[in-house]
Amino acid sequence: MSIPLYFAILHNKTDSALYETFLASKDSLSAEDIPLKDLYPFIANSAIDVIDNIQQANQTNLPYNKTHLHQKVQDLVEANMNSKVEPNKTSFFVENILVKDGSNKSLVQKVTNTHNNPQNINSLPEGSLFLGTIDEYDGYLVSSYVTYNNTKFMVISDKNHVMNYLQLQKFFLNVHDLYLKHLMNPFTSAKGDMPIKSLLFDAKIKVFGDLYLLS
Amino acid sequence: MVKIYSFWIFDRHCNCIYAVEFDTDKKEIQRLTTNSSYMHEKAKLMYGLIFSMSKLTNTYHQKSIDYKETDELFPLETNFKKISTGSYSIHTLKTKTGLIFSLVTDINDQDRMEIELQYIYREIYLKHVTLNPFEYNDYALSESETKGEGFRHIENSNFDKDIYAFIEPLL
Amino acid sequence: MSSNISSEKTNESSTVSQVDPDYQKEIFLKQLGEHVYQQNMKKINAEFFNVTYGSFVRTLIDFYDSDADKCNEKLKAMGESIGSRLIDDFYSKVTNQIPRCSNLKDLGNTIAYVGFKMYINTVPRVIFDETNRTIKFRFESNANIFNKFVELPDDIKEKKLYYSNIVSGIIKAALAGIALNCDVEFISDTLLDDQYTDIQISNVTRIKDEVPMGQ
Amino acid sequence: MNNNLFGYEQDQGPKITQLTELNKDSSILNSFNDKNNVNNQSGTLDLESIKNNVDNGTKLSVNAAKKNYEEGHDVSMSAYLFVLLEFIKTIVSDIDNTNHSKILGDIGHDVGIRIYELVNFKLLNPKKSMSTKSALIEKMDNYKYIDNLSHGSTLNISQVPSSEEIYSYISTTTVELEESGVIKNLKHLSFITLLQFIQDTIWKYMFGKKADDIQKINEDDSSYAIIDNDPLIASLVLPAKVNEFICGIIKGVVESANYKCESVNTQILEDKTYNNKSAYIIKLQK
Repeated sequence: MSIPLYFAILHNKTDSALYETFLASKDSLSAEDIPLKDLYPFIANSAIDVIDNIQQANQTNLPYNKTHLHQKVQDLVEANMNSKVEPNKTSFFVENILVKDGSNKSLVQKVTNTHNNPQNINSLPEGSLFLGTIDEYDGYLVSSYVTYNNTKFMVISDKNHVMNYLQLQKFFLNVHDLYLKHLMNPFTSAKGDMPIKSLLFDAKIKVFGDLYLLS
Repeated sequence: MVKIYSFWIFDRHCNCIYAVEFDTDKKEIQRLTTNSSYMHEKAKLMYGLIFSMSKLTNTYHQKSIDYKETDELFPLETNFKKISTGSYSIHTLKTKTGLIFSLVTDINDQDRMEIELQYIYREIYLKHVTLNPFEYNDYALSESETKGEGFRHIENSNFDKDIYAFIEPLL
Repeated sequence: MSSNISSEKTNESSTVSQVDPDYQKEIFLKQLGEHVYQQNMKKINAEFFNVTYGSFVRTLIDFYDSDADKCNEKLKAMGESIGSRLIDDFYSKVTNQIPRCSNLKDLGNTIAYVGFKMYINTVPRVIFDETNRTIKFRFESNANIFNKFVELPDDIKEKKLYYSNIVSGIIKAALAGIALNCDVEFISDTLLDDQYTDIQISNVTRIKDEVPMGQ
Repeated sequence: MNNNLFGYEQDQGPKITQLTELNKDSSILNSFNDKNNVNNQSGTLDLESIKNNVDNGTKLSVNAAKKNYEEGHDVSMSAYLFVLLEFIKTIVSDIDNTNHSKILGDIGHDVGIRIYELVNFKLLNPKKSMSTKSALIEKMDNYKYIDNLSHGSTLNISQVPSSEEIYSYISTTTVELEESGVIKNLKHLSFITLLQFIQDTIWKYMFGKKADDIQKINEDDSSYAIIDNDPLIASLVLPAKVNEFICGIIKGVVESANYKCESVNTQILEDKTYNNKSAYIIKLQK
């Protein structure tokens, strides 16, 4: 019984969730018994800083501070979930996250642990929308995509879910197309941080998920 | 060269909304303003003449072609382009929206001042009055100001500037 | 009636001599509309127009705190202030090639083939109802460029806001400019889940030319 | 713990949007068959047209702006001006005649946010989405979605619509990715590239011609100016008001490109040849 993927769209300024859903294939678990079901939003939010740092790293090439992320997730966990999850289980693959090597050229390295994802994108162009797998938390991989106005799309998948990057990019691209139509609607409020309530939007995301990620 | 004596604009409420008279030898200009009663009188006379002439031309026009009663929504009508008397001639252009532009010039065999009037309508009037949302488009604001009783005029300095700039070389 | 522009075109269609004059006039109007649009009108991006109009309408709706009737009236009033100016702009751009309208059908065709084409580059279908003398302009679903990205929120949809009601005001005032008094209103709108967007002109009457006092 | 750090209240966790059970909800039926629903329009993003407009890169003079847009993708300038000037007049006289500049700026901001995302996405040039109406879509028009799942009890919130028709209908309206698989149109990493993007692509998208110049105003590179010799829509009656609207657009674009912008204001420059030459000065927050 595979664990369904968690997909979220997070607003650019307030980081509040515009849209969240689980993408499940036929044989996956049903909603109640997804382990750590209510931890997903926290993982998504904690990965936001990784994305911001990746973006800033390209522009102002600050040395990326790994411990900062580790500390942050720990605070999250202590603040709300102290009973369910042991914080020290967080393991961060160094090569997972942007590394600044000796020479000042910032090396954008996104090699994820090879055995799990056969197709690894070793160097994405700077400023690319698709950020690949940017974070790993206790067996869950966070892959992400950023639109031009910094709205973040995130997919949290289980470790043993084989992620094909080309399909993932197609999924994100179609979601970007849908999000654009939502944004272009004049009745979407200027701040644009109200959750997306359109049922058709929801149906289409699920079909794209099934089409690209699960098959 | 043609000599221009005066330039008039009438709207479809028979009001004169703009008039200017050129004294060619003294090169000084008199413009229709609210208090210049002399110009008001002249405007009434001018409109009376244009109105009766166009009614006359309509009757003759209807005689010329066997005018069968067409759809009463779209009556067949035409308008005169030029009347000349011994010493001067009046050129007019009536737009479909009922605006009448007319120039009073000295007697000349040059054919109608159609192009000049079209230019004034299409370039100057359109730019400064029609497309300017802060300018009236209908100068009769109430019922009492229609049928020739109106008193409002185009008070737009750019409009004056362009009209003089256009007519100055023709003086 | 034929002028230099379409002289060569009319001889082609004159070979099809048995075509009734009405249809021939329609072809001429169609060509005239396209010709005037290509030659005499400066162009701007349709989506830019659409987005600008959308943002302004939303501000209007916020100002009237989504009272649909007030918005409909306000849009119509603004349309009327535009229409009375637009008719002058129309005749100055069309110069003297426009054939004379001899009946209501001609009027409908002129507005559709020349008026709409010149200004918003779309040609609606004209439905002329002989008995009760009404003209209806029918826009297919995405032909009406105003509602390209628009999806009305539910509360406004129930209150029947006609999003592009400014057009009805424009037509009404433009016809008043050429001494034709009429009622123009939206019969249906695709944004309100109808099949087509229909604008109807009804009970057209002639405005008597004014006669100076004492005549 | 203030909540803006995480964007949500600490104790409740992030607001979870209510997850819809796709099959149970009957109102999905009409929105599915409703061809006018904005999400259904497959061909709305006409990716081709603006793409080759932007690519042909010919130096356009003002009156050459006529030829820039293709059939169906442009409207007449006077229609735009009529609507714009009328709305400005309504805002100035009816809605709020004290801070109407702020309102115009906000509306421009609204437009700027949308334009920045739209133009960039068009330049992302994924293969053109399926816009030709295929037989299948025709069939969809009169397809009545038979709701035979309503009796199913399992609360499987992420069950994909099982009916084959809807599934294939949606899968035909997807946006295809270039074979190369790497996304080409990248984000703007430095403010200069963004400025060039505004001068070139955004201006061409809006006015059919490039802006004439960009200048850095002071050394600590915190304020720049975009110079337009003959701004297309400001040249008529109300250059100041229309420029306020354009400033709003620029502010919207700069802010949605994730740069903090203090203010964008405009200045009409005296010039012998151009009487409406205006500079749009962008001040970034330090």
